[in-house]
Amino acid sequence: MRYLPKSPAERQEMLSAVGAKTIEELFHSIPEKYRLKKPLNLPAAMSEHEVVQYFSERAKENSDGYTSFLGAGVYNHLRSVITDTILQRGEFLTSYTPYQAEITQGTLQAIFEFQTLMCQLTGQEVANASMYDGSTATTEAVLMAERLTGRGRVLVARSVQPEYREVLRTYAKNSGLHVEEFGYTPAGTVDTKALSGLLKDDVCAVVVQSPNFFGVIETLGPLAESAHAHGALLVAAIAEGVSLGAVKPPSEADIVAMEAQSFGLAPSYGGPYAGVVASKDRFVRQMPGRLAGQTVDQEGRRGFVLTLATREQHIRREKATSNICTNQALCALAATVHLTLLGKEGLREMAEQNIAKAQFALGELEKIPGVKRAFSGPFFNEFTVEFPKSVRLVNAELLQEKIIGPFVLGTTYPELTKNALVCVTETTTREQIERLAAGVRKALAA
Amino acid sequence: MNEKIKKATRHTNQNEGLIFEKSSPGKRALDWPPLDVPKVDPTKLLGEHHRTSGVEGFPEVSEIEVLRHFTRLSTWNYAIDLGMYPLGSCTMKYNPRVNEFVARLNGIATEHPYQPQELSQGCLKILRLLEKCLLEITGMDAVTLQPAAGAQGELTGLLLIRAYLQKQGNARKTVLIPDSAHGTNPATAVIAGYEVQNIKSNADGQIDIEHLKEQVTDDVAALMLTNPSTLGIFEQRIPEIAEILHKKGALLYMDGANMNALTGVTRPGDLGVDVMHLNLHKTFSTPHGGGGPGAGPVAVKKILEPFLPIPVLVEREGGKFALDSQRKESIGRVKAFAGNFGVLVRALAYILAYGPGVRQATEDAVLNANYIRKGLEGVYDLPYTRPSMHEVVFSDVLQKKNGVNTMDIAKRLIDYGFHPYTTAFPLIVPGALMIEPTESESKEECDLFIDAMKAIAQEAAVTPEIVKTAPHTTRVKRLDEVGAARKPILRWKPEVKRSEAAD
Amino acid sequence: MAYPTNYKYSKDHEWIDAKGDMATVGITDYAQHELGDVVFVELPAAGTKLTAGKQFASVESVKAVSEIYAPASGEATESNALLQATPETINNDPHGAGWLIKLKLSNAAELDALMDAAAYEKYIEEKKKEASA
Amino acid sequence: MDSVTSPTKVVLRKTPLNALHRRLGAKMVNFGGWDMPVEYPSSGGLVAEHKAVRGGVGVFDVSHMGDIRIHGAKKTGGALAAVQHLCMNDASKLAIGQAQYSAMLYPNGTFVDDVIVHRLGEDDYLLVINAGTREKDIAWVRKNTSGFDCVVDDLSDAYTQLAIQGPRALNVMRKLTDANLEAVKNYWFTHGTACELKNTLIARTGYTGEDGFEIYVPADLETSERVWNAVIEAGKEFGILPCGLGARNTLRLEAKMALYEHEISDTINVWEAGLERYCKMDKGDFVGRAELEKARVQGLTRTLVGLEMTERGIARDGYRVVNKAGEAIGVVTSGSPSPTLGKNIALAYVSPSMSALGTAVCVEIRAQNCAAQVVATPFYKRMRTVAQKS
Repeated sequence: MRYLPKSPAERQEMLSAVGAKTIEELFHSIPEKYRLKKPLNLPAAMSEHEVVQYFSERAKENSDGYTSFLGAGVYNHLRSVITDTILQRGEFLTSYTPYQAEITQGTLQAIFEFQTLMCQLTGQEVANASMYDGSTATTEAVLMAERLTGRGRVLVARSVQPEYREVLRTYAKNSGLHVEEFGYTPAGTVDTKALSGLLKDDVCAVVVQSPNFFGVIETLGPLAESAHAHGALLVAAIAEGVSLGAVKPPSEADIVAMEAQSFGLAPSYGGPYAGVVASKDRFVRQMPGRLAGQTVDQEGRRGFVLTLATREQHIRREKATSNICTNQALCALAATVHLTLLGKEGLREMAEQNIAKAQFALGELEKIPGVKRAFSGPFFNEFTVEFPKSVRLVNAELLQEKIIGPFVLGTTYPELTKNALVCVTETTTREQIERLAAGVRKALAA
Repeated sequence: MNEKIKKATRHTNQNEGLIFEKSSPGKRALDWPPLDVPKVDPTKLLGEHHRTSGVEGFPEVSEIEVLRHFTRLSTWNYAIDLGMYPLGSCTMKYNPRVNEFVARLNGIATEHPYQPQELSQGCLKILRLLEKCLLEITGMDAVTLQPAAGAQGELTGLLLIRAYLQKQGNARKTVLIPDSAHGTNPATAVIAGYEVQNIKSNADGQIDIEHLKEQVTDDVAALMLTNPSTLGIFEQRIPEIAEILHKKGALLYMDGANMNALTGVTRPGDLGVDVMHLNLHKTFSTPHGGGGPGAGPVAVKKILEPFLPIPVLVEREGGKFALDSQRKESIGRVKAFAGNFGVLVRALAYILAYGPGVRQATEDAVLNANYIRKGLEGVYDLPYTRPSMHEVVFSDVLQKKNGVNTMDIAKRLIDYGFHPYTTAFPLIVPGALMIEPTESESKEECDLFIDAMKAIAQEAAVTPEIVKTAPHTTRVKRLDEVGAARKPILRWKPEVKRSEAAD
Repeated sequence: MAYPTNYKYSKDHEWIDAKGDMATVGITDYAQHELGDVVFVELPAAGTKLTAGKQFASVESVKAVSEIYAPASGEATESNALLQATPETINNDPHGAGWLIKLKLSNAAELDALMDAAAYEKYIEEKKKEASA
Repeated sequence: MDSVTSPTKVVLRKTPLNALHRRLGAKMVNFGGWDMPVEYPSSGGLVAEHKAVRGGVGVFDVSHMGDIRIHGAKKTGGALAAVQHLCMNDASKLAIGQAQYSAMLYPNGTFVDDVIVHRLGEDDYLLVINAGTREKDIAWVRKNTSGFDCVVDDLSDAYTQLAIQGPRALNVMRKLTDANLEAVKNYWFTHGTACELKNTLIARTGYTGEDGFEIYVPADLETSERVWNAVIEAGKEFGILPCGLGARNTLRLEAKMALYEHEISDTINVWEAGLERYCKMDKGDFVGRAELEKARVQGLTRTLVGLEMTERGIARDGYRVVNKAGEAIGVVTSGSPSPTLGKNIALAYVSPSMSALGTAVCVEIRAQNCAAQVVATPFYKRMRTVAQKS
């Protein structure tokens, strides 16, 4: 087998060295009757070429050749060759969690740079080394608020990514956390009246997303104020990080939970991505996840270590702030390299291209009789339109045109079956947008 | 010329600041295709929300600088690609590059989780085949690929147990965890809403059955067992343990962290395990990448299947596959979208490359561990002498006499060109040296490792100070962790120049 | 380091210096030694009720968290602010400037259950023997 | 050792056995101001002497060594306190009749000299010091014990000191003394009648890496020569040979025993010399302790390693050690062919990054880089077996 560096002779030599006649002897501590007698029933071993062939064939059975207008939490942005070149360096790819700081300074400094970039992006004071994804980051942010306030009620806006809310519910179920939701206004922003109705002194956190699931940008200042008025914390979820290149950072929020997929990570059918939790310095001891810190070595040289480890499971055991032992280092590295490539100007230009294309797309669709913008609030690169008929039917027609239509809000918002969430990024061309408009026109005429 | 210990070596050392310190306004590393739609005025559209001047403090550098910066950083890392990485219970094995290649294919990396399922059959077939392989390897009945890592797999597993017991009318209170367990187990149990009760290992490092019998009451929901244990020892009486639990209506959870010792040799499902998680980034070679991403699928017996997290992969008539989220008994969603698909692809690529031959990998892993054990027995103290599986645990008592502890030896190992083994774990072995070579190491590399460990034992006896102050070959010496924790610096901040400060 | 003879000591290595129903509480030199460099201290706010034998604070070194148990019951009247900025004070002066909280005793009789300096020093000698054994 | 082969100059000091050495036709040299035998052609020379000690037995005149006695004055405890203050090892651990390897340090943690401390009696100690540093040592001891309640006597000239070394040393000594030598373990000593001399100090110590004894007898010429001859006579059946400083040096080098001005000096500290096993930081304060504490935190900048030449050439004291790139990474402190191993060996200080066993280095020998590698030390370790009964 090509991955195994031993000749039969060497195996024999090593066997006799350990004083065993057969390899079987090494497994004698496993009761005989439980040892497999026949080989596992797995597909026959494949050569490298065959492996590539198998996956290439599967790839052809997917959406290759289609144009997509999906976003809803996963975004298709430009990715640079440089990012992947760095990612594929074995020293990053095949290294473990940097516990041995002296020989993992590369990973540690990259994480430190990641934490810095995330702070600059979100306008927060401290950011962790990343967690699984946006959904778990949002959940961890709420659990953090629970620890900080010692309260058990959390209020979540329905305009937060539906799967984020589902994950929160799964985690909340057994930690005695009580999750309640509040709605949205015709503008698409959170319903502050509904919120203040629910907001009492037993609430640990108010959770909103911006731009929210409908693409609408929220005004966080007042939300933070009313939350604080009741001793609660404001948790802001960010699903589309690129928006922060043009939209004011959520500095008013006490905790920010961000999905970093937009920064150089492929959609990859749902993962792996990288979540981030960012917050204020004074809350750092209750932050979940890894933290890289700057320090010096015996000779006074700058170096980096994993720090405040006493929050973590391998020391706190049942008292840990979270049971997560890993971060998504490689995904965080991708984001770090990608954002470094973009730089200050690059990210701003990228964000503004997204705005321009989204505005153009909305304009094109609004020209179609019966199609109208659903929410009046300002948006970034996603917006909601209402069709005169069910979005499913429209999308079915679009598929004929090799177009993957917008996200069907009806799937999670029964009241919005005719509403479609359209996403346009810098990767979408004018020609593709015009094809979408033409397709919708045709579908509605049909 | 006779250099017995070939690996004695220097660590690469090239200076490099933080990327922010290279920044200079006007430099750029990326250009955009020209905008093909009318320009717009963001301020007019976003109003008060507009971030007019971009992100303050973001670096401005050129492409070559970015490439060099991160390439230099990479040279400061140790990695499997450079040599043996014997971290106990981490299974740092070779990460085949074809796995990286296929995960990046167009039509694999480019797929959106919300695209129509009729346009996702390729992805779904991949998931189905991986499920089948994992079920065959574990001997279980059903599996979910959702969890993003081992820890989340554990949580999922416990939530499944809770849901199952809840349906019988009583979720119960406590989860039993051996004192040798990894710290994640107790942390997870608590998040799943259970109290933790430790159970002792006996002198052999095995679970004390008599003691266990007393502890399994009607309040016990499950026992979380790592097998082989973190001592690298197979829990021989596991079928008996399962029986004791089942009699009391409790379930047996197996932490599959050490599955690399069992794959193709025995199946947890046949041993009476009810639920277990696998670490694809360990046993199935997906790269650790400096600490993630991973994937922690959870395999279960029939009784737990109704509670699996959504979405569940189902086969529809006509051989079409679909993701089903309409399952009323499900514990719900543990992660957005369809799991860490990219990681799952790599794991399947690994399994396909081996096929049934994967047993050979297990055999080599166990052979390597025992070979190293033999080579170092007597030189280092072996607290538990039962047969080793895929890893071996020594202790530093012999070296302690000269004030040298396991961490010192680990750091000195760096000077010999190896990554340290796992130190000070499991907790039941004071001053543990936990060594897991994996099947990826040749006889030569194992010999080099043994030589290095012997050389260090020798130094610990004659000149301990050189060991205690190691490593000496790295670009930074031991770092001040105390200072880092007392006054945390967790991000870079621009230093305020006098001129600016003045005006 | 000498163990003040006017203090009382608990088996969990806390000391308590009582004057009337007011007392100062800290951890012993032995404890800070076992713990290593202290990097963070978590103390209860004034007004918090303490129960003898129950955890009321935690002290962290780089790689360990230690729970501190109340040597006597009562109400915390003040916590040592100095420790937030310079936790190392616990290492440098455990029996003095490194005190944790001031406590209003609710039942001074509880103190009788504690060890005096001589008894405590014998107690930790035993501990050390165990460790070296 | 260059110093050994350099021609005799100035007025050199002589041991009571000087004339005898010359009668034996020994090759004499200046060693630290002393006129000493480097080898005895009559014995067959350095290598033969060396092998005699490793395989049988040899006798050395080491009367040039200094002896300082420190004993309590009015109340007891003063001497111990003084020795504890002076020396890095823990003298309080010594039983009467026991000796220990130790060293006197300067406040900065470097070496005044290495010494063997013998506990003669209740609060009564004997420090055996090197010849080359005698005056310095004695001055240092007086200066640093002034504050202590003890008496310091310089007994250096009172004794003729003979070292009987080798696996057969025990057999030889048995014939010379009534003392129960089996009871005298390594680094212990006793007093007994030897060569009709009552109450002779017989110590199971040495500087060769072999089992052996050192005896201290009155320094008058008559007694000194009588004892020497008695030893030679008693050793005949075991093939005893008179041995010179040449063999003494190769023997101690193989055993990695430090030589002042080479492995240890006033510019080298305890950690660098790898002698931490004899330095008891936790025994309480002593001269040099504070600085050693600091040095430990700063970590090592050089460390003493053993080298084995893998190419032809003999590394000598002072030669540069360089890495593959030719950059200087250290310096040789002692070097010589090893009669026992049949290889060229050396001790050298190198940067810790080059200290791993097996590390390949070069030694610059007359502008030529000869390959060598770091090897485990001591180069030679004797089998711990007692000499067979005869």
